[in-house]
Amino acid sequence: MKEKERDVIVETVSRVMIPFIQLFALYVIIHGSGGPGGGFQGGVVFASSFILFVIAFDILGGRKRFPESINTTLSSIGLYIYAGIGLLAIIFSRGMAQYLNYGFIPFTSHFQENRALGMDFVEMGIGITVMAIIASIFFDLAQKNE
Amino acid sequence: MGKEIKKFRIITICLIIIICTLFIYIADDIPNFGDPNAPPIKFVEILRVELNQESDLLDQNKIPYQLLSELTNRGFPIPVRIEKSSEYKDEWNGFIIKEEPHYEKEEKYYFIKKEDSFLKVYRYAFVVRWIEKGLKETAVPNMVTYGLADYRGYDTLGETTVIFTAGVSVILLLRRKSRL
Amino acid sequence: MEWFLAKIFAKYNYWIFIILMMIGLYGILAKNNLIKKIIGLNIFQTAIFLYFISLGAVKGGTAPIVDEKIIEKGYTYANPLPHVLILTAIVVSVATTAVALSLIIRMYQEYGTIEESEIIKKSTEKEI
Amino acid sequence: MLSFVEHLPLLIVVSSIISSITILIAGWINRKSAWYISTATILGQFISSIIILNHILKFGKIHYRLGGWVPPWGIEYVMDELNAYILIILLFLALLCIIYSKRNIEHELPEKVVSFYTIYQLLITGLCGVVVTGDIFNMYVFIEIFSLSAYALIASRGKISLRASFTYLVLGSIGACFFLIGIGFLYAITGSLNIHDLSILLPPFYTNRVIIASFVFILVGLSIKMALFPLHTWLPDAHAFAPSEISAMLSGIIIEVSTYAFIRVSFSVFTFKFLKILPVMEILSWIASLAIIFGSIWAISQTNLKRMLAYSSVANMGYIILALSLSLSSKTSPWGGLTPALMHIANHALMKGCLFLTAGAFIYKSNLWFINDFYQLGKRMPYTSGAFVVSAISMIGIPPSVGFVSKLYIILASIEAKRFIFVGILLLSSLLNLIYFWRVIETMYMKTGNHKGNSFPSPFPKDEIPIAMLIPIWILAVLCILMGIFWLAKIPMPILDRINLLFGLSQKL
Repeated sequence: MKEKERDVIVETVSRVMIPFIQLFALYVIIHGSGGPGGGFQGGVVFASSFILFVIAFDILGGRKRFPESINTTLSSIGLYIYAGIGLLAIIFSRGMAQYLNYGFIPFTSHFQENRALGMDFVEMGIGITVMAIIASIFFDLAQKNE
Repeated sequence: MGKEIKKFRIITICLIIIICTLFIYIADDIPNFGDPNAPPIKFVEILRVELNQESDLLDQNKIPYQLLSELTNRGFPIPVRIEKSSEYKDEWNGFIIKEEPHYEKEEKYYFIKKEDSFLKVYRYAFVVRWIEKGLKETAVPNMVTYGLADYRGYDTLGETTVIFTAGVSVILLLRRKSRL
Repeated sequence: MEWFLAKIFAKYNYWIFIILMMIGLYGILAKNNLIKKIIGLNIFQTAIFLYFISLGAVKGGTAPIVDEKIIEKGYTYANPLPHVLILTAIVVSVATTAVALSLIIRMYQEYGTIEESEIIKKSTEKEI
Repeated sequence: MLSFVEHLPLLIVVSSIISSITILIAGWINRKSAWYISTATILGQFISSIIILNHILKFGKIHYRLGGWVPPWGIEYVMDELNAYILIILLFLALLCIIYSKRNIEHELPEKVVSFYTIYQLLITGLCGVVVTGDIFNMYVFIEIFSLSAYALIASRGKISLRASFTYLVLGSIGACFFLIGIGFLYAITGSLNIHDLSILLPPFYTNRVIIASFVFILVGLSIKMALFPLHTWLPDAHAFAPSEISAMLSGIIIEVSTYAFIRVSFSVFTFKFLKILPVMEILSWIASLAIIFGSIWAISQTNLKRMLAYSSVANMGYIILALSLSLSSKTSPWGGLTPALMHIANHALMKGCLFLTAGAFIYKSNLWFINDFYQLGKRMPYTSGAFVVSAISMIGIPPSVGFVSKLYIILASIEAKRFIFVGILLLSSLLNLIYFWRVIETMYMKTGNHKGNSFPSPFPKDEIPIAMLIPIWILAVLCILMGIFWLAKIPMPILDRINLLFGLSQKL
């Protein structure tokens, strides 16, 4: 296979950009409750940093940075967090509360604060899953398999 | 092959014309966009009765018997309390009882209004509570976030499952050398 | 004429929704190229999203984030519910697109083409 | 205080989601664990669905408010007799299919076992979610979950099934989008998404054009999903070239759950008063009879067994829709209301499940796809062929099989409605069924070789499929006869009567 042509400008710019994109993605996920933002948006922004990496460098290097095992685990962990937080509400209230009733999870002593915190965790779960799945879909679509 | 595609295109255009006619036919009944009193945003009219002597009970914040029986006939919950919404106009808010631990027992549900010899009863859209009380009830200022993760949190669980399904589907279809 | 114009301009989101939807439907059903079909499907779904979002619009409404100062100035909020629903529907459409693209890639590996008529010709030759 | 049973409808769905994630991670460590986790989950779901039905029959509906929000403000689960009935059929067939799939998938897709079972579990999640939900947008989300997983599962064998799956994907997405437009119109007029809430808000708007249009869109969208006659074009290929257990699930459950969604929307949201205003049922009955005739005729012209069964599914959807369209005619008779339709949903799941699984068994053992190659199968695979004959007999409608009972009830219902032409159509379709199934049975038992002159040396080598595949096939075959006797003895009738009462289609009790 012909060696890939390297472009110094693209590589340098993406080297500088990628950490900031990821930081911004984390900001969007965590800031979801206070302003515009949320799990999906942040997750997709985070995944776009991988896509930028693959475009600037190459796909095998990208796969090495974000290996399949970690990808699979992360995509499951997000859903575990979401479904698990819902179940925690049932467990902590001993069957009193319904599923996803975050208020009954004793993060703090205040019912409404519990709801806010539960939502933050859920958003994080969504963010992790969306990030991992979008990256996984991208790697699978982009990878050539003979 | 070209003939077949042409035939198919003609069928498609016919289909599109049929659907377009349907859309144009219903265009008049589509509520105006941007109207602050439209059913999705404020309230929907559920019934109207003619004004009679009984209607004066409303001024003492009591519900006319006729209204009550009509509402129960239709299967709506019974209003427990009525309150005048503004001092000058003939408008009232009806409240119903709901069971939610840690929250107020009563919730704004009906909107009753005297309008040209009719007594009209409206039902508040459920978004009204989201907008008015969301911050107090969930301690989160972003309405879309608390709508997404709390009031309709279960949809979002389904949505996350959808994208998980897509990811695993792509793995099933495309990934060759994998342990999965 | 005036009546006609009023009718069109009063609900212009609705007309745009119909036009976009029909473009999408034509793309899905009449195009021979599979990628173009998927593009048509995306246009079709986007049209529906636009319709939902315009249901949520309120004249003079601001972004649905609670802020005391905005209320004091006399503004109202846009309806947050369509945003919630459409966020869900967008993710669904992304997921559908991903699965469709992976199917197209597999078909390209199998038959060496993404024109539907050729795929039908080639696949009937060697059934199963 | 909520009792444990009230949490069960939710736990059925959520445990399924959690199990699918667990399969992915556990399968990464050990591939063989995938099947065990999936089977255990579905078994648990099946048992809890029986507990739910028992609870509903004793204490009435279950309302479950997700997140603690009271219905118009949040999402609600409503379990009544109809949900529980469909849920039991669904999980029963899913359980048998997964038992069957252990050996079959190891044979057909040896490298993709883990992702196959993950998506299979997600398919069950979507189906259960559609069935238990009480919120119309939530229904859309879960319809998308099961459709997406069905696309992937159909395509998993590669080659021609890719094209079938792509056609299904495009048409299915259009269907789901039409459903979404219908929801959008309902929401624009009423401002609500809850099914019960919509049903009480809608009556003043019955003549509103937007509401009628929304019903039309939902009807068209769901009839793509349930493969009603002119919109069935995705079905034959998808059913024929999917792995056999998925064909059984597609034919027995997936199109039935779409039918359930249609029943739920038309009878719970719009109610029968609305359906009487429009000539919907009249049109549906004619479409259904066209589906019966054309489905049967196309089935006769097929040479591929699974394709033949797929066209037979089109005809059977015709039966269900015909029974649905006759549901408004009588309120007092035992075959009035939804009884024949719901009966045929269960019966079709049993018969088609059995037939597709046996077709899969022929493919598993000696890669037999075409009916002409089936010579001497009766001696080579006696037990499998026996099960095929039993279920074919019930498809034709010989008493006391399940096919006979549902045909009898539909005929009685059409006599009650004074629509005698449908009686003729049903009898004609029985005849056509006889023709196309007799062809298969004849080749299996009487022919000694095919037209090319190939034949097996005698004595014939006996070559039976593994016992783990044979058990589900025979359970279904035995149930094809047993359930017929149960129906004739009217044992499950109280459930159906209560469903009719629920929708105001019966005056009993």
